[in-house]
Amino acid sequence: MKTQKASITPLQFMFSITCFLRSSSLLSSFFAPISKTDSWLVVLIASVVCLPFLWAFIMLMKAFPGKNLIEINDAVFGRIAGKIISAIYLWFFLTLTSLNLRDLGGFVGKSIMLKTPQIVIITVFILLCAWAVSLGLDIVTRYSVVFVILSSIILVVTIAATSNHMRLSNFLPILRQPMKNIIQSTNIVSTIPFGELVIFLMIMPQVNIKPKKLGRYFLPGFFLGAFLITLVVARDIAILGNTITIFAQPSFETLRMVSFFEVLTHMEILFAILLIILFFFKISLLFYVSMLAMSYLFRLDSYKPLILPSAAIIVVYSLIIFKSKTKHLEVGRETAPFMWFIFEFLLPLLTLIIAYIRKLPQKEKDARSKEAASA
Amino acid sequence: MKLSRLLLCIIIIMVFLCTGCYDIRELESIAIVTGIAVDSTQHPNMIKFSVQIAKAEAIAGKGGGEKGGGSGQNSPVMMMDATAYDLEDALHSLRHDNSRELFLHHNQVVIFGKALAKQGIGSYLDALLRGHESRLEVPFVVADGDAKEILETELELEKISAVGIQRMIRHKAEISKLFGTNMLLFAAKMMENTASSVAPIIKVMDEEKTKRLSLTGLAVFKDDKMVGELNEPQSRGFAWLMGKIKASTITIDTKKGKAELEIISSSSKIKPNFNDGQKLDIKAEIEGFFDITELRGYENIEMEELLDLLVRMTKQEIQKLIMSCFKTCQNLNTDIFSFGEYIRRHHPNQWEKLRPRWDDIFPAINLSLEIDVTIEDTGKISLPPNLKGEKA
Amino acid sequence: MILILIIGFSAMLLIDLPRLIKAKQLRLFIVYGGIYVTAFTLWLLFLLRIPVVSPFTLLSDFFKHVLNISY
Amino acid sequence: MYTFLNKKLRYMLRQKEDEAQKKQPDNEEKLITGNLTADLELIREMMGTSSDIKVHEFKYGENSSQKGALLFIDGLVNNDVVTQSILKPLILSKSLNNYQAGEMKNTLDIVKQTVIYSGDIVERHTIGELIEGCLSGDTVFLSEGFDKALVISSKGWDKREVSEPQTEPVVRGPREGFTENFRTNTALIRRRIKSPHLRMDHLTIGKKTDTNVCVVYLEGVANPDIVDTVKVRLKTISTDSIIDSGYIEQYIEDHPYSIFQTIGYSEKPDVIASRILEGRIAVVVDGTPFVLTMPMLFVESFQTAEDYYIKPYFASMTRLMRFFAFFLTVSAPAIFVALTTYHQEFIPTTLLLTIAAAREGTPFPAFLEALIMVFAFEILREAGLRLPRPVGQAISIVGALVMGEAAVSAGIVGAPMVITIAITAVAGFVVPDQNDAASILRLILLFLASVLGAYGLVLGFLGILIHLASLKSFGVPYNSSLAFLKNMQDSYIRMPLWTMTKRPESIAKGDIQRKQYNTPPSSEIVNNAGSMEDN
Repeated sequence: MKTQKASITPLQFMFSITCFLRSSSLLSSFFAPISKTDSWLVVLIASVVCLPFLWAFIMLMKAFPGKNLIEINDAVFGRIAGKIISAIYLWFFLTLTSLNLRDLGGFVGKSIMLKTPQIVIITVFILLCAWAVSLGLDIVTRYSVVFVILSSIILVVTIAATSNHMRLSNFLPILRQPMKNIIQSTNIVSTIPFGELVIFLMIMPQVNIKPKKLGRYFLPGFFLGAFLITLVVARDIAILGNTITIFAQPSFETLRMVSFFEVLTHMEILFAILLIILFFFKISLLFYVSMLAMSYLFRLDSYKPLILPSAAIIVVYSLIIFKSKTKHLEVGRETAPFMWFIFEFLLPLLTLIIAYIRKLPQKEKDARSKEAASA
Repeated sequence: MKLSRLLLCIIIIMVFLCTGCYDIRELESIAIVTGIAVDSTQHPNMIKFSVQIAKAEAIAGKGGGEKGGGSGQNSPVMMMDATAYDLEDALHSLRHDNSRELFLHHNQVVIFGKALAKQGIGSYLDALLRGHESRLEVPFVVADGDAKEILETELELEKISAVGIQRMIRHKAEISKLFGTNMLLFAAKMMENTASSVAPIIKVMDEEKTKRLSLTGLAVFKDDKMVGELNEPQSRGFAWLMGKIKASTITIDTKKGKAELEIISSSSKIKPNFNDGQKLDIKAEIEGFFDITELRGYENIEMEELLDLLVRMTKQEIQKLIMSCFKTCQNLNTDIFSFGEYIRRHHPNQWEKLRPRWDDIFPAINLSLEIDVTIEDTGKISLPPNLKGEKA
Repeated sequence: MILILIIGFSAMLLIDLPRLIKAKQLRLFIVYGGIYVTAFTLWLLFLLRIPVVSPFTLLSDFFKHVLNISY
Repeated sequence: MYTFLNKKLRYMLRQKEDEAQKKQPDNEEKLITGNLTADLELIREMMGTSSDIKVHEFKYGENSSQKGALLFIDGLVNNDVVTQSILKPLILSKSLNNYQAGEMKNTLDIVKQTVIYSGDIVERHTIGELIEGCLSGDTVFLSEGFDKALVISSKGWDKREVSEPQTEPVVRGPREGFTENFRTNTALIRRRIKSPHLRMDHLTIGKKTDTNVCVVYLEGVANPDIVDTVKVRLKTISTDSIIDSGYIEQYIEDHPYSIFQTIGYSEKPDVIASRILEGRIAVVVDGTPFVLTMPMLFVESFQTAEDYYIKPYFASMTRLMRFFAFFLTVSAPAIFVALTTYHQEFIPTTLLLTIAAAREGTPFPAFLEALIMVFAFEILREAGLRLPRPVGQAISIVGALVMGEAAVSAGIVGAPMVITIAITAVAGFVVPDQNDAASILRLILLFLASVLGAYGLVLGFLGILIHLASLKSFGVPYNSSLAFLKNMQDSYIRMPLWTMTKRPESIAKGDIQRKQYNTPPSSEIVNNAGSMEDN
């Protein structure tokens, strides 16, 4: 198997985490109706709750420098069990990609392209992602810095523009709702946007920096992303107030309220374009990670030949994954948090614990030192 | 390698070709809707949905040939209406006898007839909020009488009357933000559990030959039914109580002379005290800042004395305005001041106790006012010029 | 629609074939063939409107009804 | 399979050709025989009897006993050099007379050292070298009985003098531009960079044209392995003719299939000098004023020489404006089509009504109308360029005005469309380097916008970004500075000169330090540092 050459800079890595989180800010339609006007608080709680798990990711990475998730599974669980767990991860990555594709199709179909069927929107999009993925990780993540800066500027501009519709008293009855709602939406937030950072375990060996210092780039990227999401949700609540529960896409509704000088009023095309660009970044990163996982699972030389057929699978998978939009919402709210919780948090934690039980990091360290000595 | 690269390009182009243009809508194939009016008809649950469509060439004037004006065929707008059970059917039936597709994105105003408002407009609002093409910040007005007639009246200043109405509402809202409401605010108010909101009323004033539109007073809604009306002074009182009045003036009429004070800004703080749940009384601290814009009469009076007199009289005037508005709302049992919402937000635990009996607590609220008036500035001259000058 | 599907899949084959031959790794052939066939069958089923139960809904129903862990 | 086979076939064919050439001895390899008439006969046979080849036989030496011949091409040589400093001294030279006739053997050395007044004399043995020297403007001196010949440099054809280049007019900054003459160009560069480390490696490319090419770089600053790749690629060019540096550009560039320019070119020595100082490598080609510089970054096409000569604020503003102009020229028609046909809600109400009124009578759908206008504009631009200067200007302006006006009044095309196309056209000229790439992108985006509206436009933009990211110019990522990753000071905005202490890392290797302090000269650190050096 090809050893991964360190192809992306740490700055790119940090900002791709932020861009990844920022692009899932549209998913507020999942947890907003549940936690109503306290959604912004829920995002903060969730980012604190899943800190230990992120710490587990970093420890896993430090324990196995230069190895991605699939290789770690092989090393920790042995060949057969490792293969099975890696296969589960692969299915998880593919499902994530097709879920996000379906979200994109839904968003574009509802916001700017009413009558175009979903197949067309999704197929054209996946072709573009396939082209980007076939060129490698450096191209996929190169514009992460630009996208983050652009989206933060636009976020500040929209907050300024809609400030005349904002009423700060919308936040007020803080945490007056039953704890069950708060727990449920915290679970949703900590699995859908934040838990998906498990995919970064796959691309960590490709960052050209000593693994010890990677944590210094992983966490700030995460905090910046979490902060941006909180800002977005807070802006939606400030404007929509308690009507946030009835809107299918709250953050898109607020963007329709943006108006400058009473002339440029219907600006949601620009914001739709920005959200599509962010979606592009997220989906091509997910697609790249699933291709990488597939090529390591089947021990192939390169993943490039596999791109087109797996793109076809992802498209059809995203079309048949749910019978209807309502089913998508219902599953997303009720059962998905538990399922994803297992994939994103328990499995990596399990691998870490078993690794320490089998004292693998020490073996890894002295293997590394032997290599250094012999080189 | 060359062959496959060529093939790739052909395929990509082909894929794009077969995507085809599903969403294409040439500019000539759309009818731009600028105003919507919904009226009730004699038949109990049928509505008359009329739409104002802008005719492009007439407005652009095709080289400034004949100016808009005139109600003949070259008037810049065209009315179309349809009667149906609800909004969606109406929209579809409008499509049958219309060469172009209705384009609701640029709709400027939604007008509901008074009769329909009385029956309840919840379902029509829902259709408007759910539709993709309707905007949330579109202003929403109640017509005093027939909504279609409002849309038909020509405004000299504006070619398209709907745009004119929207500008009138925005101009009125400058006096106080409460006077203009849009879809979102109305929906938000309806979702509050002590739901009652307010919408401006528009009237057709027909002088001798021309018809004129004017925005007077506010319609009071309970849930989604219009239950009452506030005339101009009462709506001013409402704005005073909420501390959201900015621009308009107060006239003071005393024995010594008349005075016009312009309001610079106002604010109000509400202090409910619950005396454990039985009876709720609310103390409102209201603060007003004024400029003197006009003084008539007031011979031989000292400046301080004049100012004290004006302050005292303004306090009475504001007190009168607020009380009249509060009384009408209390007997309509509509909490347009959103006291309930305020208590829910700021004092959640008391709110648990009050909520079930809110309908009988609200009429029994006694409102105590504490008004503090400061006169900022007397304009360019201090005392009225009609002083004879014998005062040294 | 089936015609477009066939054109698409044959085009995919034409593009990937040279690279597959050059790679000369049997394992790659097998994996490619596997994915290719599953993709084609899934698309066919989808286009013929035959309802296919996706593993994701299967798993979520399993969680919901059997282990009844759900909100 | 098919491509693999025919590549094999071609390779075998080429091998057969090479052997054929090697077998029969080429008469270029023949050595000079002492017999003058035989040599001249051979040369005449090889070079034919074209009118400008001059062979002058004369006698020289002590009582003109020795027979010699001068061979040169009329027009290429400087006549008074040939007559005054070669022919005259040979015939009149006294130093030859006082030698005995017997020792004529080393007369060639004597002639070389003492007789001929020229600094650049070279001895040659084979006929091929003689011919090559003669064709490149030198004179060849043959003498009876010697198997060596002297090649004396006497180049002197009339050259265009250094003038302001037409393509890159500039408000402030040096105005001199390169000319077609090879030596003047290298001299112009040498005058700007007087460092001994400036290397100029000489190559000749092309079997038939034999053009002189020289690779210019700064030792210790330019990246050594990029220099090697450039030289290797230049050597492997096996074409028979190099007329302009454009040929070389297409032969050695990294991505022949890409529509973007990955090798920079310029006509102004100060631009080339500043690029060499940044660690780039310049290739000067004989016969063309356009000098190539490589590696090139995408951001370079937005930088003009002038940016560095004026204060940073205005320079940064124009730099940002250039980016916006490039964005406009690529996507303005596409945006117009997407908005008027797919998302009418974005246009404000009043504007929408005027556009609708203007488009009331036009027969074509927006996409077709845009396509017609774009092609009309391209035809006008080409006509303006190809016609002689005064006529060209008139044609393009008159054409645009008259056609635009007539089309609008006849109702074939809506007025807003004409305005959009006019904006696109003007914006196109703001970034001249990427103009051809822009016109192709314009069509692609227009097509995408008409098929998928704003969604297609977004995909088009992302496609362009991906393609830019995938490009590499000689190993240096083409678009990294626009993605905020590397050497940020000089991409979107130009930071003041005194802050740019390092050369761009992605290009230069060696000594990166361009300047010591990143504080303005007026600041105390620099002053007291200066004073320290005084005392």
